[in-house]
Amino acid sequence: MATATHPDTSQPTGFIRRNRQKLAPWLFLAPGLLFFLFYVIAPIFQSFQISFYQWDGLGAKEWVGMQNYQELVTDRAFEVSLWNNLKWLLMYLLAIPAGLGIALFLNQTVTGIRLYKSLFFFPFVISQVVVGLVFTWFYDPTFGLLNTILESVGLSPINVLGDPKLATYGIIAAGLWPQIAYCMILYLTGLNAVDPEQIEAARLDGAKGLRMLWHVVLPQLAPATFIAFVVTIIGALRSFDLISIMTNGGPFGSTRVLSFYMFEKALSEYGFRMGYGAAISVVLFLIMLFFIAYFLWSMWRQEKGR
Amino acid sequence: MFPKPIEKSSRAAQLSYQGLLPIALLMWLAPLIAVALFSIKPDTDFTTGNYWGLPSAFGGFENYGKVFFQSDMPRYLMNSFLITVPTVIGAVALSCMTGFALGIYKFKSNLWIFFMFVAGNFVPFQILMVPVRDLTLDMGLYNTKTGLVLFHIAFQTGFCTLFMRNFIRALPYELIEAARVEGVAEWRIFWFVVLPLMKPAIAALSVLIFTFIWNDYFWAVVLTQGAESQPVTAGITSFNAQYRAAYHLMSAGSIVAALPPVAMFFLMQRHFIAGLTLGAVK
Amino acid sequence: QDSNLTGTLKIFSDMSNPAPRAVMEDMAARFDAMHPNLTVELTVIDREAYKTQIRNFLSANPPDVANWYAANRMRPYISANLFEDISDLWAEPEIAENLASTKGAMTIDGKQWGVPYTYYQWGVYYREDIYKELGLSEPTNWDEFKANCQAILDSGKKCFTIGTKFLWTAGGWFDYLNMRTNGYDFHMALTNGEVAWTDDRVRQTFANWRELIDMGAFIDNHQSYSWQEALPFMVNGEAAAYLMGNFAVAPLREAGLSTDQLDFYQFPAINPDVALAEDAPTDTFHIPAGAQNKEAAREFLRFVVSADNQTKINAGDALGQLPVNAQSSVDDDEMLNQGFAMLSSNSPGGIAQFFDRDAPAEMASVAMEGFQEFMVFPDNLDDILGRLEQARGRIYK
Amino acid sequence: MSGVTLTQAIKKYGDVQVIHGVDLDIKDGEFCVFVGPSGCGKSTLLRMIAGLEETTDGQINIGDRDVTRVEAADRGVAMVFQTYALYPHMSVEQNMGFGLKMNGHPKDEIKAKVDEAARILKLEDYLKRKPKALSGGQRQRVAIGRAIVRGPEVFLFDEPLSNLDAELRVDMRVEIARLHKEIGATMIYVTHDQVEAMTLADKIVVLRAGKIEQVGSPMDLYKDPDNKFVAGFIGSPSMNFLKGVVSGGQVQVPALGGASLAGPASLPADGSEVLVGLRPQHLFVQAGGDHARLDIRERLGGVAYDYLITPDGEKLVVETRGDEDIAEGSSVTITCDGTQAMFFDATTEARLR
Amino acid sequence: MSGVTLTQAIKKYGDVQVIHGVDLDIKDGEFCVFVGPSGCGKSTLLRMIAGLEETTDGQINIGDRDVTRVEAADRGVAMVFQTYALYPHMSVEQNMGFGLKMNGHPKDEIKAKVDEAARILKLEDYLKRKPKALSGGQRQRVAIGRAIVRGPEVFLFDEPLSNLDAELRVDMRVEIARLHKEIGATMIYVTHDQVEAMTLADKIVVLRAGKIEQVGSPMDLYKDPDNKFVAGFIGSPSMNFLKGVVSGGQVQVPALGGASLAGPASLPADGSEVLVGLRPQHLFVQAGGDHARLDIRERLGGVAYDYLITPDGEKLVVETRGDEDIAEGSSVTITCDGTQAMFFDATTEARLR
Ligand SMILES: Nc1ncnc2c1ncn2[C@@H]1O[C@H](COP(=O)(O)OP(=O)(O)OP(=O)(O)O)[C@@H](O)[C@H]1O
Ligand SMILES: Nc1ncnc2c1ncn2[C@@H]1O[C@H](COP(=O)(O)OP(=O)(O)OP(=O)(O)O)[C@@H](O)[C@H]1O
Ligand SMILES: [Mg+2]
Ligand SMILES: [Mg+2]
Repeated sequence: MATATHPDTSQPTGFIRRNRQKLAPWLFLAPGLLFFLFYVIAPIFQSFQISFYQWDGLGAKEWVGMQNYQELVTDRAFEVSLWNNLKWLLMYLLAIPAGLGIALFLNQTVTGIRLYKSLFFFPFVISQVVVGLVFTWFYDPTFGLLNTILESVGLSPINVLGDPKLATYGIIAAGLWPQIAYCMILYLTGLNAVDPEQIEAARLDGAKGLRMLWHVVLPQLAPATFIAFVVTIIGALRSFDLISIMTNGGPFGSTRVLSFYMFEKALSEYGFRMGYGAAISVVLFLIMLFFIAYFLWSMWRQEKGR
Repeated sequence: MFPKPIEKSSRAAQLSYQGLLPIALLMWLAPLIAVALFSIKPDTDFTTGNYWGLPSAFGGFENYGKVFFQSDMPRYLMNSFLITVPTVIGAVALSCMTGFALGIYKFKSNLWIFFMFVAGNFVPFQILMVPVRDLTLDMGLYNTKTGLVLFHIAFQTGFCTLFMRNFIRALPYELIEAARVEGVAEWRIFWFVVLPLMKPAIAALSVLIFTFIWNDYFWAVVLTQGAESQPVTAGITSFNAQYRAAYHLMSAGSIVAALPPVAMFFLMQRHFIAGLTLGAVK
Repeated sequence: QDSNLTGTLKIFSDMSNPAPRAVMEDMAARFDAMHPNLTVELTVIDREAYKTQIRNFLSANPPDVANWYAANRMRPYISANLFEDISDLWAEPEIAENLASTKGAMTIDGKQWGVPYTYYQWGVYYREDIYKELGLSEPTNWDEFKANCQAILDSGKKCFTIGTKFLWTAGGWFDYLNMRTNGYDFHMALTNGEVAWTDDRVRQTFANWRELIDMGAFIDNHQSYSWQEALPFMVNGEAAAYLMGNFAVAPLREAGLSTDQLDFYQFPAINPDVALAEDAPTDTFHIPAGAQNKEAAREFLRFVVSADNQTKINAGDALGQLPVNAQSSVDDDEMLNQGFAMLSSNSPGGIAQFFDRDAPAEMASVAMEGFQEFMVFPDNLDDILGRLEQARGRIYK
Repeated sequence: MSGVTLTQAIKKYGDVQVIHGVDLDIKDGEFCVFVGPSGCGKSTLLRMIAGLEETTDGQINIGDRDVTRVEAADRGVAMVFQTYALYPHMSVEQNMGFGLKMNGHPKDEIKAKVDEAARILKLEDYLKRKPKALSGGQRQRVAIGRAIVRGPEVFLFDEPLSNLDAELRVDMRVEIARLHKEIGATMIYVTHDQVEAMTLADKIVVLRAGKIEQVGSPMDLYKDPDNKFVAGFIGSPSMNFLKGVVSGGQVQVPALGGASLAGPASLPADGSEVLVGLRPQHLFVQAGGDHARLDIRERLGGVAYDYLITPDGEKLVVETRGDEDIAEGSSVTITCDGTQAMFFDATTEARLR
Repeated sequence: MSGVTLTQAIKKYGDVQVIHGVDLDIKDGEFCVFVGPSGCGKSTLLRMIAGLEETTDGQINIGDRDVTRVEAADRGVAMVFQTYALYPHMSVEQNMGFGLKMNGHPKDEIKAKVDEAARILKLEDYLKRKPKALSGGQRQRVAIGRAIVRGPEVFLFDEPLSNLDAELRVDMRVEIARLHKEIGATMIYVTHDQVEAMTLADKIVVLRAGKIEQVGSPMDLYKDPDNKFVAGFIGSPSMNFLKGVVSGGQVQVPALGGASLAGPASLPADGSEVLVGLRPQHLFVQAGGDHARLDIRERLGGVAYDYLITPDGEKLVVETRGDEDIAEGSSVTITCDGTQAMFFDATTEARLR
């Protein structure tokens, strides 16, 4: 082999060539980063700022300091929203065991199981708007499937979405439907990755059924559980579509959550309080920050662990 | 494999499992099946109170015909495509680059920038609502598909970056080193080496983002109005306003609105699930 | 023919239900035809959505003409300088004379901000056939009203259908009960924040309301329905009447109720000492401050309120409502005639716009939510009133 | 009594039969090693004994119990997996005690047994650690410990050392041998490593395509293989096979310059082909001549391997101890220790004795 | 001229120094192998030469160019990775031609060079295939081909064969040797495999903890190591080290029953301890006696290794060729070939010559 093809480096090279390793990442980052800073990061801080103003979104802003927050403390609707958010958080977590249950049920290799799995996953793909509509009809007090069933077994009909005690749970149930499907998929893939030799080892060790699940399988599904937890929490805190479609916050505001309430306050038919809305969203953000921090922290640990 | 494969248990257990599957599925999808059933019922069934019986006649053509020819649904569908497709392209393109930068290069602020993307992705987007709406108004993009697309791209970039970066991280780093030793310029490494390898990730992400954006309702309501720019999720609500209590039409409309992501899911199932579990966040 | 107008005239309209939509499209077409050099661009937006979107387009991409509502609902846009002051139009004798009755509703801070194009009466629409069957007649006082209701209930039907999912329907009931109990002036004082919600007179209103609720006069689960979703109860004969605006007539007829099945009566007196007052909401056209073609817009407004046009668009086969121009004629329609007669001769107390137009937006939203709650849980009254009072303290500064 | 006996054991996956009627008798306390090329069914056979694969047909006995249809957990066997299969979320102690805990043994008994096993395997210092914090060898020891703790009658190992690096493999191999001596249980061990098989086994079972080719002690197989497959499989570097022609009770080998070797009694008719097997240490090379070309000489210090290519293209490996320096690429003469040659039928590949 | 010279090369990761001032001179055309225990810095050093790791301090020259601060792309070196690092989406041909294409060489020139490399590596039949469709050995050949095509001055290999199975490894080793002979470029090769190092190298560099222990030809290192580390590292099984005591110019070794070995010139004072190194093939065992206990005998067929434990707990490995059968666990006598013994200082571990 005769000719060497290395570039001649004896001649002086330009700044860019010498520093391309340092410059390159920034050039690649620039478009995405700018976009993101502009549309996501900056607005977060703007929201903080707006929350100190009184503003109807039309005219001039008026500085009111902490007044919006002070009002939040006494605002019953805010309190209701906060409690509902808590309900969402807790109830939504049911999606995790339920998803696991279905995943275990479906984790077989009989013919056609693939189709079953994808059909079970169906609700997740559908827009929450449609899910909301579907469940509204499902709950409909006059002809809804739910009451038809209740009547057929001799129970008295209930108006789920009209009852302030039940409405939130009714919406959560609708939200759980796709969320369970989501968790199910996470667990199905998680189960796929479970080390079969460990299962066999445990089988030799005499672990069976639930004990096997608890002692051997679940620990291995920890990553899936973690992801399911994160997405479920986020889903719960972001819930908006369903409430807006199914009850529009009612009856008399009993199904509001923070994300809906802030929209109502800031942009809905009678809402002209951008500052107040921003204050609500800041509270929501701070709650979420808790989970974001937890997530980043565990990601950071993983990164270090590499 | 856990639980124990059913084919290793008794014949009776196998049969009852096989029997249980469709029943469970029916129960699970009952609300949807009801809607599908609604959508092919003639309207007389609703006035006569035949909600849950079999359709007295097949009214599918009529109902879907109404949806397609006597409402704004086709326009909304078109809008959805015009919003979703550019968003998918934009977000994927941007995040390929950010993912590459964050996944390949070592520099001081790398992890911090990455975390910023991740954190931004998890933010409750309501906190962005007021400023973003304002911003869009100021730029004269309110009630344009462009305004919606730009925001979606920016917001999805957070998630996509998380996804792409982790994917690129999992690629063998030697490939990049090999190319560097061979004297290949950085952008060419990106274009010729990394990008082709990211095809599965791009596919997965594309389907995922497609469904996310297609199903978005909140931002559609905040940033657009009216049939000239709203996507189908918002369209379905005004469609419903138009055909209030006409359940057969509303069902047909809902099904039409839900169909594209469902079709996407079935066509690209493998990618879709890969996307969910790799990026694993919405 | 004034053909100096050039350019385009952008109109945003919320007249999205089938009948109003046709009217609006027709008006735009005619106006377009009248001005050959002018192009009219009409955008019709869903009525509910329009309510949240108006503020966006007023500041972002204002049209030349936009629909809205009278009274307090205009206020936010006026204080934000988003509506054009058109006092000059109102100074023109043509308008000043013929539209005098609605001038008050269009005036804020002594200026006029838009023109009305229609208004309509509220009242009780009922199933004439059911009343006949039960031997009932239109009530003229509170006791008859309740007695009728009891009779209907005894026959296994509900007296009133209503859908309170979108709150404002309950506002209609409150308007009437309060105006019949305490009178127009008190009602206006209340919506203007001058009276405490915990006032005994307010409580009296609710006490009257409660009588109906306790009887079970309203359909069950009304909090789950929109006003349209509540229509079938009346159509199917499960409920005998509906307190609504005149716009409900069209869908009721369309759903199959014939003229001898559907009739109308004025909400009867409760307190004989107060004069009868009515809700008659006025729908309006405005010129956004940022409009491009204000000259054409003004011309369009003149066109809308002209006597001929008013006659035409409010006809029974069009909007089926009442014209605002004194010179135009009311279509010969059973409901319109009754309504017109009622508003012009039998409403000595005054004419209110509607709860959410008379009260500021925020108050309206809090209050109507309270009404809805009261209709389901009347026992919560104290709590509700306390809340409203607290809101009043904050909102009216 | 806890030997293992297989009688006509058969395994089918659907229609594919992977174990073809295996008969095997492993005595109590014996160390039995399964070897064979990849895919020959070693793991499958082991897992059938463990009860992790159903036996399609035939019978498996452990001691005098017929366990063919008994659940894995009840067979009294313990298994050590190639990937260790440790529970990653449990400490070493918990890993080892898990089986006993699942079977409801009291806490202090578990502790005693775990401590004892840890002592045997020198794991005392690591009892509280998670598997992640252990080296490969330590992990493998924990896996063995987990097996020991349950005090099974039979130990099964499926390539337990193949994930370790060369050095550790040697250490662990010696340790397994010592363990066998110490606890004396029956052990069945799957490997594809020559050295492990030779050094550990009391009895080697050579499998090919789901059938047993030969069973015997390591030296038996090395010195007296039944067929070419076993001869080539046992011993490293592998035996060289040269073509030979029978001629007058002798075998002429062209590759050795036509040298004649004394054949065994059962040689086929004159003129028929046979294969001559010669181990690398029984061939010798000298510079000069034209038997073959020295392609590469690999010098490892104490020993060197010469890679030769004969004119017909046959490849030979010769083990050399001396230091003579023959240039790579030069021609050489090959001689052999004819007494050590083995002969195989060219078609059946059976040993000619 | 394209040798490689390192002058006081230093690498730090943060505060941790992993390469401690390495001086090394690799001649043009030389085959240099880096060996050393895991984590000693072999890969790091190689990657510093490649330009994939920044050099913290010191200087690296390729030929007469100072490349210390030159980017990898501009150093004119080619590297072959342990994992092959083939671009999975390109065919073999494209993989090999990629570097040239990216640097703007004309198509037919690329084709010619790729064909030439394919010929050398016998890859002609696979040019259109994707890497996935190749066996491990073929992939490694493609990786080498990719390096060849660019005609670099220096080839770098980082454990190129360790992902291959034993048999293939032998083949590829032979092929790399042949390749070096054929193209004669400078090659630097990292491995932890004894045999590869011994058989391929012109020059072996033994590293320990970021420092060079010794540089020399394979047989030099084997026969004349500078210190105990090198002596123990080179040769397999490793050299045995026994404690000895200097006494009158001789070294008494208790483990050998107090046998005295003739020491070298530079022995320390009488009574001081030294270490005596003896390779396994220079020790001999006889039944009876009390020098040591035969712990385990590993019989591999042609050769056997006896693992002995002396009464002090020292462990010895002895290579045996004969067939005598000494029972495991019995006591034995050890003798040695004293002329082959090496001596090391007990504290510095330096060789006493
Ligand atoms: N679940 C299965 N379904 C079908 N065939 C299988 C299955 N498991 C193994 N086999 C087949 O059975 C045969 C024996 O496999 P087995 O794993 O026992 O081989 P092995 O000797 O252990 O090989 P290795 O040395 O590679 O581990 C193989 O041909 C394999 O393809
Ligand atoms: N990126 C890094 N950051 C910190 N320390 C590192 C890094 N890379 C390597 N090291 C350390 O440098 C030392 C040398 O590593 P190197 O990979 O060169 O070893 P090696 O000799 O190639 O080992 P092996 O045979 O296992 O490949 C090790 O102690 C390692 O822990
Ligand atoms: Mg196997
Ligand atoms: Mg290395």
